[in-house]
Amino acid sequence: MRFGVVVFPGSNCEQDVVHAARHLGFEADYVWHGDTDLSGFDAVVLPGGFSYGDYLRCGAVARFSPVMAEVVRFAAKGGPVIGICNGFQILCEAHLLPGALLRNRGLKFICREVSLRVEDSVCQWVDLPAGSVVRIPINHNEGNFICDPEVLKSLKEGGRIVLRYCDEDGVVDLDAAPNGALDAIAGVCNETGNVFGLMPHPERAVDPVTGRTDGAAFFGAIAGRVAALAG
Amino acid sequence: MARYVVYVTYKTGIFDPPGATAQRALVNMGYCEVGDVRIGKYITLDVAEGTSEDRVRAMCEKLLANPVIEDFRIEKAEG
Amino acid sequence: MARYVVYVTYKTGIFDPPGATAQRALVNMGYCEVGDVRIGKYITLDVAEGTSEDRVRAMCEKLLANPVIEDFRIEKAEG
Amino acid sequence: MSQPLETPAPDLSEELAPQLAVELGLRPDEYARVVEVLGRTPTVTELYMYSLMWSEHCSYKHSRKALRMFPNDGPHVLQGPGENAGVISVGDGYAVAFKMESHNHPSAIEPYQGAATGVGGIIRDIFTMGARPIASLDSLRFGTLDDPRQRYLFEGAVAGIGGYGNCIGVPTVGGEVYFEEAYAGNCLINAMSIGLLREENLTRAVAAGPGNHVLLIGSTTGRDGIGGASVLASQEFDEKAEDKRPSVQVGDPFEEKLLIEACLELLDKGLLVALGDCGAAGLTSSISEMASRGEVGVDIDVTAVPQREEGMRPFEVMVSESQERMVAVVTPGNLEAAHAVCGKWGLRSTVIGRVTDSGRFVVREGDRVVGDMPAASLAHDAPVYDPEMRRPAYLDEAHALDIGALAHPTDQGTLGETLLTLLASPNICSRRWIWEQYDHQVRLGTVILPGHDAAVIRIGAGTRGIAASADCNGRYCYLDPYVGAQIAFAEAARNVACAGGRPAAITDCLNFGNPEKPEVFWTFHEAVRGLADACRAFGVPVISGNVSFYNESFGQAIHPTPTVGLVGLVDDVTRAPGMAFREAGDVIVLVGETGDELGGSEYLKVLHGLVGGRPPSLDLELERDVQEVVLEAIDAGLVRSAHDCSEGGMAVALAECCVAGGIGADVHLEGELPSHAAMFSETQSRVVVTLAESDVERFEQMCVGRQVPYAVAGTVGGDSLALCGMCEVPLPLLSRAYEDTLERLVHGDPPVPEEMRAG
Ligand SMILES: Nc1ncnc2c1ncn2[C@@H]1O[C@H](COP(=O)(O)OP(=O)(O)O)[C@@H](O)[C@H]1O
Ligand SMILES: [Mg+2]
Repeated sequence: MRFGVVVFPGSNCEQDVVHAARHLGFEADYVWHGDTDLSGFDAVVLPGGFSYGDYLRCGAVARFSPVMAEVVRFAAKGGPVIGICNGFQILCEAHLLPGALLRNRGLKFICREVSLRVEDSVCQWVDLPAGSVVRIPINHNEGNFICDPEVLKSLKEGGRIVLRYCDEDGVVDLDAAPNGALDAIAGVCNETGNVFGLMPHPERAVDPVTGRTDGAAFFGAIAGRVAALAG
Repeated sequence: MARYVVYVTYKTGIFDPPGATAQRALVNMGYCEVGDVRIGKYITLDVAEGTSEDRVRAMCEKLLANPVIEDFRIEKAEG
Repeated sequence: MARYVVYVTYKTGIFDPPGATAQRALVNMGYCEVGDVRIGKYITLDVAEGTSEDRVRAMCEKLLANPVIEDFRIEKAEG
Repeated sequence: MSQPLETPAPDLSEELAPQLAVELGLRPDEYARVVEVLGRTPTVTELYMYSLMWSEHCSYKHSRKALRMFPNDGPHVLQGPGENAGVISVGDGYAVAFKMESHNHPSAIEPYQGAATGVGGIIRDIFTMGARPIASLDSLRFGTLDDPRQRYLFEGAVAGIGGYGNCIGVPTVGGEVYFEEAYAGNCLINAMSIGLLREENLTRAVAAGPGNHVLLIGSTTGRDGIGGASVLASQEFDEKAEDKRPSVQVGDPFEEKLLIEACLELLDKGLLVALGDCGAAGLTSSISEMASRGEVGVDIDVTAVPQREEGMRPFEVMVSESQERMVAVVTPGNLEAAHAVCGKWGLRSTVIGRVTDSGRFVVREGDRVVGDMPAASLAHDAPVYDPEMRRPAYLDEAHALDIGALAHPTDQGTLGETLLTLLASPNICSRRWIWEQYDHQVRLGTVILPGHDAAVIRIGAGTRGIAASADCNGRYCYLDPYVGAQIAFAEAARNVACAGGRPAAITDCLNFGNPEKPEVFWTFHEAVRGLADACRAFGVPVISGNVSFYNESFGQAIHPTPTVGLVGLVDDVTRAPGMAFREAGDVIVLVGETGDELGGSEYLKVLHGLVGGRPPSLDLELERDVQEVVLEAIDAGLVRSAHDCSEGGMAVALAECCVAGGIGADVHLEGELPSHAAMFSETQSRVVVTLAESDVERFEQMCVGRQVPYAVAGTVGGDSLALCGMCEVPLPLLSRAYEDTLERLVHGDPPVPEEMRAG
């Protein structure tokens, strides 16, 4: 299993993702935003950070990096793509995922571990039973997910809402997301479930020395999926 | 050099956190007459003489505005 | 309800990183005709009929603009 | 000193020059010295360059002598003061570089940008040494939060520190903040940064090799911050501050992030002879310091410098404090490759001059020479003063306060309420509201997060790490700068010890008023003496630091605030206990002994509105032994939790352990002291430790072995904090008082109404 972790100017979690993947026994290497070759990678990660300073709009400039055209092709062929935090914002700007991420409701950056409820979804990056609760840190200023009502409807019907913010017991208050996200949505995927965007940082919850390990499941799920396909 | 001015605003129905917070702050400061506050972008572009408005529109659609949440308006500034 | 429009821009000489970044991005995207880009705020304020421009100016000085680094201009919107 | 090659065309009359000199902050005698050094009337460019380089901020002319009291050497020290940052070895071939710096005056004008550019500046000092920044801390002081202006400064500064640090991917893992009237007119924003490097990659800003290129990397040069060094940082603050607004600088963290990556890659590939950052006094300071350290000359052409604005004069280019710029020295052979690395990261890189063997700093505009000075004279010939000092009269008055004569709570009800009042004091309550706005986890190294005594950061893949804490109680320093400074050191060391760290070295940021006032300078001298003695007693060197004088407004000086930033070495980060009580049944041992020491206490301030008496005394040997016991026990794997006792006393320390652990405790505070003293006295050298019952005996032996007083005082458990015979307070009340206060004080914002949301 080999993860390709894209490095945009201003990315700052790429080393963390590579460390986490390798810690879990997978291969992981960097992909420069100017490169256009994703061959040899089983999954692509758009890591967190502040690509192009998050100036203008988060992800707005990174979306035009040469590598993104290739990421679009990779995703179209069913290749697994995950966008974490800034990566999620880039996927939305690139229209690989619906909606957009606005300033947090309180206008404050939030770095905190949160509880997330795994929803019943088609997402290939998750193999935890629906309803399970994971604890993973969030770390963003623009995680306030929004989309228009029709899109929300299609997300619900298509099983494309992957994670929701909840309390320790897994209870979701649709209006109580720490960042104000619509329907407390923390992560969504595309129709086919191979493209996944989430605000929380699974790579920060992998190594027991620095806290919990709930984030490992996402790396494991997709690796299992890839191995299965490889037969 | 010619100058274009681009106004980028949230689509109606899109919640604008900075605007909402500014509105609350103003009311708390005693400006109770304030209703809705919306905060958009005011972008000035200096471009080579003869750059067409269509070029500028393309820049807006591609980069300066996000059609999912934003509308934009272009004006040619008087030189 | 009456509407005022406020334009907030960086004072001249104040560096505008977002503007500079947008400029570079546009050039990289092939819009080589783009020179300077500055990004300011475009604020629409809905206020009770009869609110004076002076009140609005006070709101700008106190909250909507940062007089240390920003200038602002107020316009009364028609309608 | 070789003769000038070309003398610049004079552009100042002998009458005008001295006047401009005064305007720029040079004293008449200093101006005379410039004329003497040059052997002629200086040009405008030269005068600007000297006035900045010889300003207090750049030359340390008032503090230099006193700073010689600090010990600078130690077994781990690879680089002491004098470079952009100090460096110590931490084992396995790793080293850490760290330094603390103030950005007080810019922040008082524009808190967000002032604090943000403060972080940017200290970060550049770190990667200039070849180190990758891995952690930051911030030490903040404001007036009290009932004043809207203070709330604005506080919110803005925190947002700025987060906005910058979060963007460049350096975790902000700790710090401190106090709210005190003394800082109302002059907030303090001190930022500390820590970087990691391989020992062999240690780089110094020493120019060499006549014929080599001087390369400017990063942002364009504008008029921002012109004269910042002298005008902003070296003059008292008063109504004139308003006029100084234009010199505010806007930070560009994205450019800085690219600079970090590009510079570390350049150094990694061995493409640079030297690297320096543009801080105060911009190109002038970075280039003159590099040149004089290397005993070479430089020849700079201002027209080669990429400029942000039209028609900038040569002096403006030379002293501009535009942010996010680095200066490198590159051999002709490596120039191509260096440009390539910068280009890859989307950074400008421009040759703006070359190294010469003349020892002179030549500035030209095209082929016109506008300045020609001995490079060393800018960097090192600034006058050194021996300011007059006088013990301030206020001290006797303050010490005379008879605390015993005050009305103190005695019954359980009021003692409990007093505990809650103290927990909710802005100087004690949880700082969660601050550090949740900071990315404190990026880089996956943060083992002990903010909220405990010291942050612990893992180094490399193993279990090795460092612990860091920034501390200073300005009230103690106001009442006794000598003892106060020692306590700042002791508390930082104690915080680090509670996290399993052995103190290795410190940096400092000495914030004081106007040194030309004998009373102010006395407090400065006493503080330096105290800090130096404490460092010696612990065998801990000072490897870097910063002095910020003229922290006054309308003639009123701040409390003397010698902030200490201490870094300790942790052998096994997995043993770092943290302060949270863990399991019911764990035994609580109080290490150290409580005295009746309420002078300068938070209790005295909050309950009686008084700042007076004498600060707690400090026995450095006892302090060291207490910390040794704690460290020995942590190394032995005995310690379940450890928390040092500071502001608010033992009752507050115990409450903090309960709140952090979400569990109560039953404690008996023995001794003859009256309840309020037993609970709230701020006696030093005390630590709250919890252990499994089976380990208590071993721990007691460790205490006895070092003759450290201790008391087995109670057990963890239940849902309230019960202080036998004094008070019992339910956990939820403790939590609410401790957790919610800061956010409530800053903005009791109502939640956003439903109808304002999308969908
Ligand atoms: N300005 C700040 N920025 C980041 N963390 C802070 C700040 N102020 C306090 N903290 C964190 O809050 C916790 C408590 O701070 P403090 O009361 O100063 O601890 P102590 O009394 O042990 O020095 C520490 O972990 C500290 O790092
Ligand atoms: Mg402590």
